[in-house]
Amino acid sequence: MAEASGMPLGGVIFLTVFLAIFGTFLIFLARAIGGRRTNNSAAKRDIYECGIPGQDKRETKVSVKFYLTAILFILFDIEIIFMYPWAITFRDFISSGQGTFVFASMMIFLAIFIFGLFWEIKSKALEWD
Amino acid sequence: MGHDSFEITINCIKLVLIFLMMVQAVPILVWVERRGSAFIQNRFGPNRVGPLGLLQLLADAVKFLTKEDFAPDRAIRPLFYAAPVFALIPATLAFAAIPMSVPLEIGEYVFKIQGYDMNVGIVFILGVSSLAAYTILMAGWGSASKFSLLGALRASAQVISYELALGLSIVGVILLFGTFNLTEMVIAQQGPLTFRAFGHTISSQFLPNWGIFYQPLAAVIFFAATFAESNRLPFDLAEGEAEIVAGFHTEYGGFKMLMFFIGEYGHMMLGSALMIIFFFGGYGIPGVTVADVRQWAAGITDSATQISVITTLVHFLSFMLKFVLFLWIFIWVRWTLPRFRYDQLMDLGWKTMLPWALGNTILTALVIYLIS
Amino acid sequence: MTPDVFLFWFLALLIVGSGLAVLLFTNPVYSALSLAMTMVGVAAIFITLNAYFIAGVQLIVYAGAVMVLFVMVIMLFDIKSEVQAFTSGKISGAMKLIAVGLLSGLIVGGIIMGQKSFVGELSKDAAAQVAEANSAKMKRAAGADAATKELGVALFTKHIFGFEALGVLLTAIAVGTVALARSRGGTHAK
Amino acid sequence: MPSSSFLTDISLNHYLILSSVLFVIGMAGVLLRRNVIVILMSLELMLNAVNISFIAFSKFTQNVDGQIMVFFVMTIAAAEAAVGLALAVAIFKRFKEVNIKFFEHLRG
Amino acid sequence: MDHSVLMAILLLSPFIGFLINGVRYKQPTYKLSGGIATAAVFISFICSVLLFSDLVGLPADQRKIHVKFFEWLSVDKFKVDAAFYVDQISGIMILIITGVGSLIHLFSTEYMHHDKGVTKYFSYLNLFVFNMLILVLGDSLLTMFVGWEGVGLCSYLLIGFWFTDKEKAAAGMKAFITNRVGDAAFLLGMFILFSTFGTLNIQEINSLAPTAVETSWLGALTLGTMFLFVGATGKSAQIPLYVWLPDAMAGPTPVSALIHAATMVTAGIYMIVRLNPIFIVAPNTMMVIAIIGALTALMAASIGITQWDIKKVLAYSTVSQLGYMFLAVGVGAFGAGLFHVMTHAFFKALMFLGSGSVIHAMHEEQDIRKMGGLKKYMPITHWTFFLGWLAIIGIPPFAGFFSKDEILWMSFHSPMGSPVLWAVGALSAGMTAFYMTRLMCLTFWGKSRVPKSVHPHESPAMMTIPLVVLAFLSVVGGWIGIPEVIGHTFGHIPNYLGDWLAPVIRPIPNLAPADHSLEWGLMGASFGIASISAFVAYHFYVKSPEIPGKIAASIKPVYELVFKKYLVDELYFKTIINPLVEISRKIWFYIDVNFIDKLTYIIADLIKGGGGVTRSLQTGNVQVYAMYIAIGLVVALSIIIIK
Repeated sequence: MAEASGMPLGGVIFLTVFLAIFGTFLIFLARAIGGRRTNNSAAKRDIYECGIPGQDKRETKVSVKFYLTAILFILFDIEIIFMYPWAITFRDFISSGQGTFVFASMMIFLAIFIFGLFWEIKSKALEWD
Repeated sequence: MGHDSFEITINCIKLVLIFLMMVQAVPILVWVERRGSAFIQNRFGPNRVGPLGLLQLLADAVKFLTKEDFAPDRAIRPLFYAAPVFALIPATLAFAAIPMSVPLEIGEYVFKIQGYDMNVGIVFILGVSSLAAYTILMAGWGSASKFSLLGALRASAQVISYELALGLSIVGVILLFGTFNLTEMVIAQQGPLTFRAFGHTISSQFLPNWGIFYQPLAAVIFFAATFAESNRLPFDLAEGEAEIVAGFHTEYGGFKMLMFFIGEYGHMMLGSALMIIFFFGGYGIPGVTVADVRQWAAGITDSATQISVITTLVHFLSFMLKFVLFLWIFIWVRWTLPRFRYDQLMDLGWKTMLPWALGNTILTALVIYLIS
Repeated sequence: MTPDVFLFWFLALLIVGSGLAVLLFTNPVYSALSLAMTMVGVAAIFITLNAYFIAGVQLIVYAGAVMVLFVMVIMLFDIKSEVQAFTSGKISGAMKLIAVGLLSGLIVGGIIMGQKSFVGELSKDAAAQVAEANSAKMKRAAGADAATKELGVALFTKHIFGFEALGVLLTAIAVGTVALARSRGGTHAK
Repeated sequence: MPSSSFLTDISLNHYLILSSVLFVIGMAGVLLRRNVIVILMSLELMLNAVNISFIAFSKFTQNVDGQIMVFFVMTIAAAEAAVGLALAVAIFKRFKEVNIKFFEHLRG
Repeated sequence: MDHSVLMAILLLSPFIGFLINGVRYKQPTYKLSGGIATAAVFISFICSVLLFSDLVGLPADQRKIHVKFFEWLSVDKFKVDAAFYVDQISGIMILIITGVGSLIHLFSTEYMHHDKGVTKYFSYLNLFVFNMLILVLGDSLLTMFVGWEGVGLCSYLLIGFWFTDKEKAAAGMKAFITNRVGDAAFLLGMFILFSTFGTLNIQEINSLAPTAVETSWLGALTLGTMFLFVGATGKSAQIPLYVWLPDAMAGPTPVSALIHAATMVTAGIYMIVRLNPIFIVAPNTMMVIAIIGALTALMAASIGITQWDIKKVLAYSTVSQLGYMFLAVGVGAFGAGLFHVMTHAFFKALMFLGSGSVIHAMHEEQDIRKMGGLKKYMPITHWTFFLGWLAIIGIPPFAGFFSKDEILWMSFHSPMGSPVLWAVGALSAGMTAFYMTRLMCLTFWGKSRVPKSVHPHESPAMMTIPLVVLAFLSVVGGWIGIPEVIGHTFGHIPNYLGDWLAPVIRPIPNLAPADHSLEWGLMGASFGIASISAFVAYHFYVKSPEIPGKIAASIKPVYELVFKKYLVDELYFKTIINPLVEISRKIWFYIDVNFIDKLTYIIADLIKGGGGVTRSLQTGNVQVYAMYIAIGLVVALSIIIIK
């Protein structure tokens, strides 16, 4: 394995581990310093609500839109990711004379992308109310 | 991680330093935010503790530390406690990949003024910062409160929606520079503004060669999307007080809350730093190249090490100046614009910014294709 | 022990550990979070294999999008931890376990002992390959993202058809999932 | 076999074994778990395992095709997850059930 | 412009048209849809002309424009590119497809205007053109096969376009299934060629083709070409797979003109011409092709005499003319075959469109017994049809004469031909003249038998313009291939087509020098046969219309046989379909009901007795199925490792 590969990755892992330990340490520190108060009533330990008994999340109805948005996000995100290698090589392709072909193929891809996007907009999949 | 133990140690220290810098910036930013908002709204703000209220920072820290550590009974404890710890990670990891100055050369060692040089800089940063959604979801789910859950779902839906526009606006930037590497982008932006088209070269004497002049639309979209990514006003629907109390950190208090704050401000700093690197020349100084600075430094001292130190310091200063300016813009916008409604937010992201970013990409590609 | 070797073992342990956690946690939320951790570990493994761009894509697509979707769905529909997370049939369960065990043994054994196979051939002179790889990398060290560019060139010349086809596929799925998510149950109402 | 060189010389085999172990874990998940969503997650695990070996081969043979294949696999996997989850959610919304055993009733 | 760009536009323009119309398939806007579709094909036509003119500009031995878009498949040594090339053969074909195609699109715009599915119709039509272009231009057999299947699909969709009518839907199905048989053979031929040459690239196959003649019946080349020819009989409606074409007339008339007369059905001939170097060295295949072609020509022509449906007559005429083309390629006259493809495209498209115009005027009436005397109502249609008639029966100097005569001459003169083949060809030429004249007389001339309720009228300009253009082409189309003997007599007019095709067509081995007086004689004979039968037909159907009935009555059994199309459909039902159904039913009854069912009852009882142990294997449980996969994997892996 090459040195070059280890170096940034090692840094990332070091930083991650450091942050995890540091964060945990902070949590424990705050616990130790903050301590516990004597008032330990059930009302205090309940989840937040404005005066009435706290409602658990289980009774909450959530719009299905959130999950639909997530699905659409995945699909469009991948299409965008596909543009990255294209964007980085586009100039190389132009200088090697294949610019027209690569440009055209990406435009076809984008046309499909735009079609999908406008279909979603038209079908009101992205309407929030 | 390096060639020998000395370098490894220095690199580790560097990483910790970057993190501490971020952590230290947070109280300062909080103070600036409070004073700034007071200034904008014609109030006083915190001015009792210390000169200009500067010691308020310390007082706040002490107050956070001494708060009771509290978790609701119904909370799912592992998630509830892990969420704030995880909140630190994505922003810090991403921020550590930002080049903040020219590399420092001491003897045979070369130290980059950045945590690590990922050669696919942008992709790495996008990837890491997309992990921030977990923090939000963990906090929202772990709190077992409906406000938290709603806030978390809102926030994550918002973050991922704007990630599309963000990612797409960067495509134009990548097309422009032809690289993923942030340092190379900064280097490409040195010197005077130069347009090359059809074999002609048009050069401007007083404008720097910054990305903003090539990609103004991408800059606007990118900047707006970073606001949404860091859940700042006008896009802070995740914690719209009137609707869902405080969003996913409704149940959090004390130091855990502060850690969320660090994460949030970390995103803000990351946004500002990326903005500078993509569109405002990074650590470069307008009108002067790195070589110019090095020459100037050589006029002051003979030692190669000192020259390098001076050059690095000057550029670091330039970076910090721009950085602070953008952080101020973040704060300024927060206290100037009202909050969006949720459907407006989603409409803006999906139906306005995404198509415009797409158009920008096509236009950029077309122009590059036509002029070369 | 060089840092690279340390990294590999660290990541391998992380991946296998969190992979097992996916399997063993009875609460789907923890399963999903462990899977996200596995994905991040796999991304790191990709970096040790010099596939930087793919690692980034792994982070963005898998860890940042697909797993977020999973977590979101689990949270949105409040899918609780199960009383009986594993299949109950004694015989079929045993058969499944045996199949899994045998398969793992066979694959690992096959890899280690497969001297004649392609894998064996490849791993025998792996050292030479690595040397060659390193020399090749030295050559293209000029540009920081030469490897990514190589990927881009291959994607847009050799694999252009797959690329366009995937574009169509993604759009089709975007349309299809919206239709699915909208459906209010089938025609056979119960 | 397991020797000091096994621990210190990371070769293609190491990556392949890692990949196969992960693959088998994923398969065990598919075979043994009951929750449809966990099964889908296990499928993702298997795909990831395969990706590791693709990338490992790509590196050890110096051929970028493996990486492109992984790119494609990721795309397909994401698409599969989207559709799979949409189906699971559609069924869940209708019958409040995610147990794979229940899905038997959906035939015919 | 760059060739790759031209090629891309040429191919993609109809495809984009298909997408646009396909997306808005419910709109009833016939002008817009037709406009889009016609424009799409017309753009292709312009590209074809540009490519063709570039081709002309190249030196004769390098006339080839090859464009590779991307690598499609690559499995070890098996490599297929998405690459296309224009050479002398495909150059002519793309001109025909896009030129005649755009005329037919134009015609359809008016013809289909009151149909609700008009947009869908045009999207299919554009898809057809796209697939046809792929078929014609593809540089490997596999690419060609993609187009081959694509046109089959479009043909199916368009034949069954009015699928609410059960009969029409069935006709589409019949065409599809009959074509499947041919396609299977095509695939087999492809496999054999691949295992022989190790490539599917047409140019490589052609350059690898041996020069030595293969005399064995079971040689790889003979078998491969034979299978390819069977594939061609499916697509090009030859014995024994011709039965679908007459039924295919269920589709809209312009479709019949485009797909079932001008372009798709000639794909088989085109394929053989393109692969001529390997066909020419397989004389056994060539012999079979020639015989099948001649027989088809004769048989279809005789059926054509008895039909009363205007489109059916034209359909059998098409089958017969296709038989001619196969006769031509079978005797090695590939150029003549291609020439006839071209002229036939002109006059047959013209006649189909003319019949469409008539049908349109007659309010969907197709029976020629209810027509007659339409000449005065529809002058333009009549005159253009008249020119087409002259072309098809082979009156000089109309297009059909030259191509048909060259085929007849070659079938006599070529070492692979024989006087018998010539005689059969000439006889069917006479029949062609007879039934075409009959059609002419019954439709346009003589007394009007039009029902009172119908008021025929000339069609609008959008329909007549294509007719006029095609009529013009039917007149002059033959002049590019004037045979040497005539050209020699009338002051050295060169045979443009022959010279043009010379570099890509392998010459017939051992071809004797032509005997001019003999050629003149045969030409005269065939012309004489044609004009006599035309005259006879005119006499029968205009002067004394009672004679045909008498003749038919006097040879009733034969007439009935011919009228019922030699009972081929019935024969197929009797010998293939019914026995199959019967056998399946028997199998079902004896094996399934009496044996397997009983057995399963026993097994079921056993299972019940044995408890839930084995029952768990038979649930619809996905995981159990996954387990089977895993066990299969285990077994497969152990086999590999043990080995």
